[in-house]
Amino acid sequence: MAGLLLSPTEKVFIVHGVQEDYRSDGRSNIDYRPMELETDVVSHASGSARLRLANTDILVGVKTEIDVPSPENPDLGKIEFFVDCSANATPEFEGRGGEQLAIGISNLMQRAYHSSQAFNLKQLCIFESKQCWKLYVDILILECGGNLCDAVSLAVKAALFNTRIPFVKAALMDGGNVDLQLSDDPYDSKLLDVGSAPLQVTLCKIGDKCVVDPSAEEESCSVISVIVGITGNSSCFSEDNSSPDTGGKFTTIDMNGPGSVAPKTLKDAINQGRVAAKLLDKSLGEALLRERQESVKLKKYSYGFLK
Amino acid sequence: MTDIYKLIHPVKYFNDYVSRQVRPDGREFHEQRNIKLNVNSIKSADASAVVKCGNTTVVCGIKLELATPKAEEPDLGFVVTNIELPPLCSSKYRPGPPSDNAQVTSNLVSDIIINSKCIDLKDLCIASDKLAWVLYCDMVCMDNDGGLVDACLIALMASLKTLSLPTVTYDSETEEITVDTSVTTKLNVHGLPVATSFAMYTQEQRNIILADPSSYEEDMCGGLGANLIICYNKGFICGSQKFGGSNLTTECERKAHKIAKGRAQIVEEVINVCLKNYQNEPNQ
Amino acid sequence: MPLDYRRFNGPEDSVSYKRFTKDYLKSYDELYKELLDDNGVRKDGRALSEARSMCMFFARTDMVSQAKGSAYVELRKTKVVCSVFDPREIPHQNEFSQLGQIFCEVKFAPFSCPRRRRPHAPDAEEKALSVALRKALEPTVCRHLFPNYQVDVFIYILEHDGACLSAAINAAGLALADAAVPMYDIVTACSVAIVGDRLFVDPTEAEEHVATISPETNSNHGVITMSMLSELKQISDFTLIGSMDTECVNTAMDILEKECETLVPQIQKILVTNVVKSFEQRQRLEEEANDREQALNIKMEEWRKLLNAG
Amino acid sequence: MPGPDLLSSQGLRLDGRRPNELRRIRCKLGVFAQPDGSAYLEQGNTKVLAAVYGPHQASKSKSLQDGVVVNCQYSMATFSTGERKNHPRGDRKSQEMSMHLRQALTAAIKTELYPRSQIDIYVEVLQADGGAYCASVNAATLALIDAGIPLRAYACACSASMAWRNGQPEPLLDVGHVEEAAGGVVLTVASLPSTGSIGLIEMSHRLHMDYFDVVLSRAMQGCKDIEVILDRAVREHLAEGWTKQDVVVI
Repeated sequence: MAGLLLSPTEKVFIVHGVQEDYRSDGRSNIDYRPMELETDVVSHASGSARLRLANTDILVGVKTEIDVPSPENPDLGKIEFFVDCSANATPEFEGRGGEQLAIGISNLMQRAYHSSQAFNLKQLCIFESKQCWKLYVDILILECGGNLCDAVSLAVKAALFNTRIPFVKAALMDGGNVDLQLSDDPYDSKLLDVGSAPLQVTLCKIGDKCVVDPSAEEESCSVISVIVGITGNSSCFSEDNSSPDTGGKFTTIDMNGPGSVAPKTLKDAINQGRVAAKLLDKSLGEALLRERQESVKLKKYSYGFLK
Repeated sequence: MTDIYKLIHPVKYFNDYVSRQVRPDGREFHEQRNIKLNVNSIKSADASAVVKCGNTTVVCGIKLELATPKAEEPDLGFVVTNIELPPLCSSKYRPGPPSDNAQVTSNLVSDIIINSKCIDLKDLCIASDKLAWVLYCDMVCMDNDGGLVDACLIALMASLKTLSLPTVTYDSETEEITVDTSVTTKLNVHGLPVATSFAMYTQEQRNIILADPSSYEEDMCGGLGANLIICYNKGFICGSQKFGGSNLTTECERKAHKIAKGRAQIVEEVINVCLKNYQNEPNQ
Repeated sequence: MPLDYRRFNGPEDSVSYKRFTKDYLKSYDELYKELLDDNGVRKDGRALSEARSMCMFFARTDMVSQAKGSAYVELRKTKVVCSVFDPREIPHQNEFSQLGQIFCEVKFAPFSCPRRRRPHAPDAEEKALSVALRKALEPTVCRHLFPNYQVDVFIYILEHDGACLSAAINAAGLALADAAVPMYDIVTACSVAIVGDRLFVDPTEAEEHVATISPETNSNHGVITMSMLSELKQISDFTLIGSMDTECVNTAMDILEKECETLVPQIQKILVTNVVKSFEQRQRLEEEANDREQALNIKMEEWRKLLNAG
Repeated sequence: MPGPDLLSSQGLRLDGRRPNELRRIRCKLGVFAQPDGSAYLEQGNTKVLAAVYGPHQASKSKSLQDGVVVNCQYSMATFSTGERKNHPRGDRKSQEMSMHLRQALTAAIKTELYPRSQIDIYVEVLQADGGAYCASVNAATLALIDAGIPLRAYACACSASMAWRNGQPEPLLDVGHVEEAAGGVVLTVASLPSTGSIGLIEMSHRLHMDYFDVVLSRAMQGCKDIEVILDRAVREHLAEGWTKQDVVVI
């Protein structure tokens, strides 16, 4: 990460700590750092979320637009990810400096959401082969404190959970064109089914072991990390507990960094990632459901950045 | 040893050869390089050709599309020719949008195709003002060792000659389009423009023209590409361009025209033999 | 999209004629059925676990005369050209970089894809492939030997019939070796497409297409590409798209590891042939030079005699 | 010349404010850990984040012998406006905004203290609801203070518009998006209120000379009001900071 300088001794200290399963900030190798999550923070967006994971700060806004479906998939909607690395995070991102990183993350998100088992695009269809919703998921990275991919995937899932799509009141057929009338009432809208949306877990290889949620210091001690995207469990994200346990399937596996890994290490890492993702998904579901209940009872206090 | 000599004294190296009446690759001044041609090797394109003139390699692929004709020319289809000079073909090119050289070459080839009238755009119209064919012809240079325009034109003409169009029926009432790929008609190609590149060099008041120059020779003669390009179509001149290099004397010009005319016949023969072989292949 | 004024553009509304053919929109089941015949053999006659590289791998180095090193790889219909250029100083860089860099660019020919025409401007898929290629090559190149310099690796895909990333990695490995860039190990790559419980090794474009469409049921699907340094037993890059369970990933990894290893001797053979050929060529050149020198010496002798006599 | 009806018969504006009333300003210093200084500011529904890096060594090409180089970048989140923006920065409008920000802030910073150095100020608009420029200047001032960079005075920006009530001119303070869109005149002023000097004036649409002074003095009044709010926020932040930090250190 930018501007981070570690001496060789400091690096050795971190590596030895990981070997003993006791990291420099007191966590074990599979612990996440505490996070703060708030949804519905941007009023101009259909759905939004802000996630702060230690020093990593992500703001996600989802905007909806009406579009024409692609001819190959007339019954599917569209989803597009756009990542912007704000120069607030580091001066290196000024101008187009953050573009490389941004493209990398948006490609990864696009691939993770590719399968219909991760996110069903059929729910965005309005009128087959004529009109569909297009979701713009805009991700703004405000501060980088390590582990960007995980934080982005959590914030995106939370923002999509928060997204409301207006109901279509009437449709007028005019020749081959469809004219839609949308409901103006903000409460007259539907929520998206995002239970199965994937979460990404970065496993950073330090020494011979892998750790989840690496801090910026730990990231600089590692030459390779494995990123796994794992579908979520829908039952964690709905209020009735009747729906069956699903999820736990890999939608992406990717390696990041200039190094390489042995096949055995990779297998262990993806298993470790799956376990971590399951726990993470469960606690995200709980937090989001709790917040939704609070907002229904009008008890929710909006913090934004003022906390 | 010779490599180092060439690197340190490129001009002297070249002069030594030229003063002995021979070119660095052993050819005579008027001699051209071997041409190898292969058609329809790329199955994802509707027609394709690969041509090798010496080291210079160009691949041409044609993709067919349908579009509404322009309002001012309702009976004409489209031929869109582009030349791609990707960075892998020579260290002169960088990634990104096409360089000036690529644009100039692209324009040149497009002009030759339009001026030679080898494709009647009216043949590409299916329903007037409603539907017409678009021929996207992309020529990609895989290895640029001089004489680029020659190779591009050979590849383009060879692939145009193998192109057949599927049958399209257009229902003017319902505006419905149906395409039948099982029945195809061959595209009419009139004539065959062939370009020949020359590099011009002046040594001690002596004007020399080098036919079909390599990229090293082009560099030595001070051009970004060939200095003189003469285009013949079935025995008639259909284009002649000169870019930089030394002055062109009438004598040299006459000589160049003679070489170009002769080469046009050879290339025509090459294309015809290649197409005949292709049609006679049992698995086609 | 802004108009590209540097190229000739066709009409804006043009669409491929294939959209109006009868079998443009096929259902998932139809597409799936087309992949295999009744005996469970693939359309091109291969068994499920059979890679094209086994029978039809055609690769050669020394393809592009202007490049330092180059390679051409053909997996039946998939055709990939790669060229590598001399290291040059990293442009637009302020700080000194201890390690050399690899710059990769993957480009599809406009006519390379059977389904559509590719745009001239680089699209997201090309950028993603370039990044994947760079990650696959980085661990194998001895980058500390050319600090502050970058090696350019350019890939051009002439025809795309599946597994183009693995073909590109194999080609790049060959071209780097041809350009005499120091490397730790030979890098090889292979892909597998997963449709339900079937694994298609070294898939064609049609098989990849079916594997990336999501089925209605909750079955596994996806494409995995893995590149390996076989001698060092290290995975240099691993890309997965789709949705599948752990078991499936593990089986696919074992298969890919084996396939990558079988590729190594083939690549070694090509490299050895290349060395032998260039050695022979040099010998021939030297002989010719000697002959010339001798002829010259004889002539000199004659002249000297004439001079002495005259 | 009755423009659009910006004032009701009771003398209230479209969003229910009185003509001389600011929107609610809430702000916080030190929201991020990595930058040298950062601040968050909400002005009604306009929300802005600012971060300051530096002073640090200037890059060779920019370096000045006699003062610090102030480098500003104004960027708007793609979801910040009603219609989605395709590019967060780099378009003409944000380039212009970056320049205006630099002008206003250079006036406030004691540039002579840091020759051959550079200060980076990055402003990110999270939500735009009118007066994004004013909020950016105010947030950037707070971030500069958080970074401990010596200022001559608070740099504050405020906008004012013009409306008519019973035939009398009535300037409006702190223009919101609805009022901006209605097409009236918008006068934006960036100033150092405690010294009374003006760093930047920008006006859109046309305004009769006779009323210019009225509108300008209303905007200046707004700047003074904002200065009071910012000053209180800084004092509160510092008071908090003292107690918290010292306890931790001891």
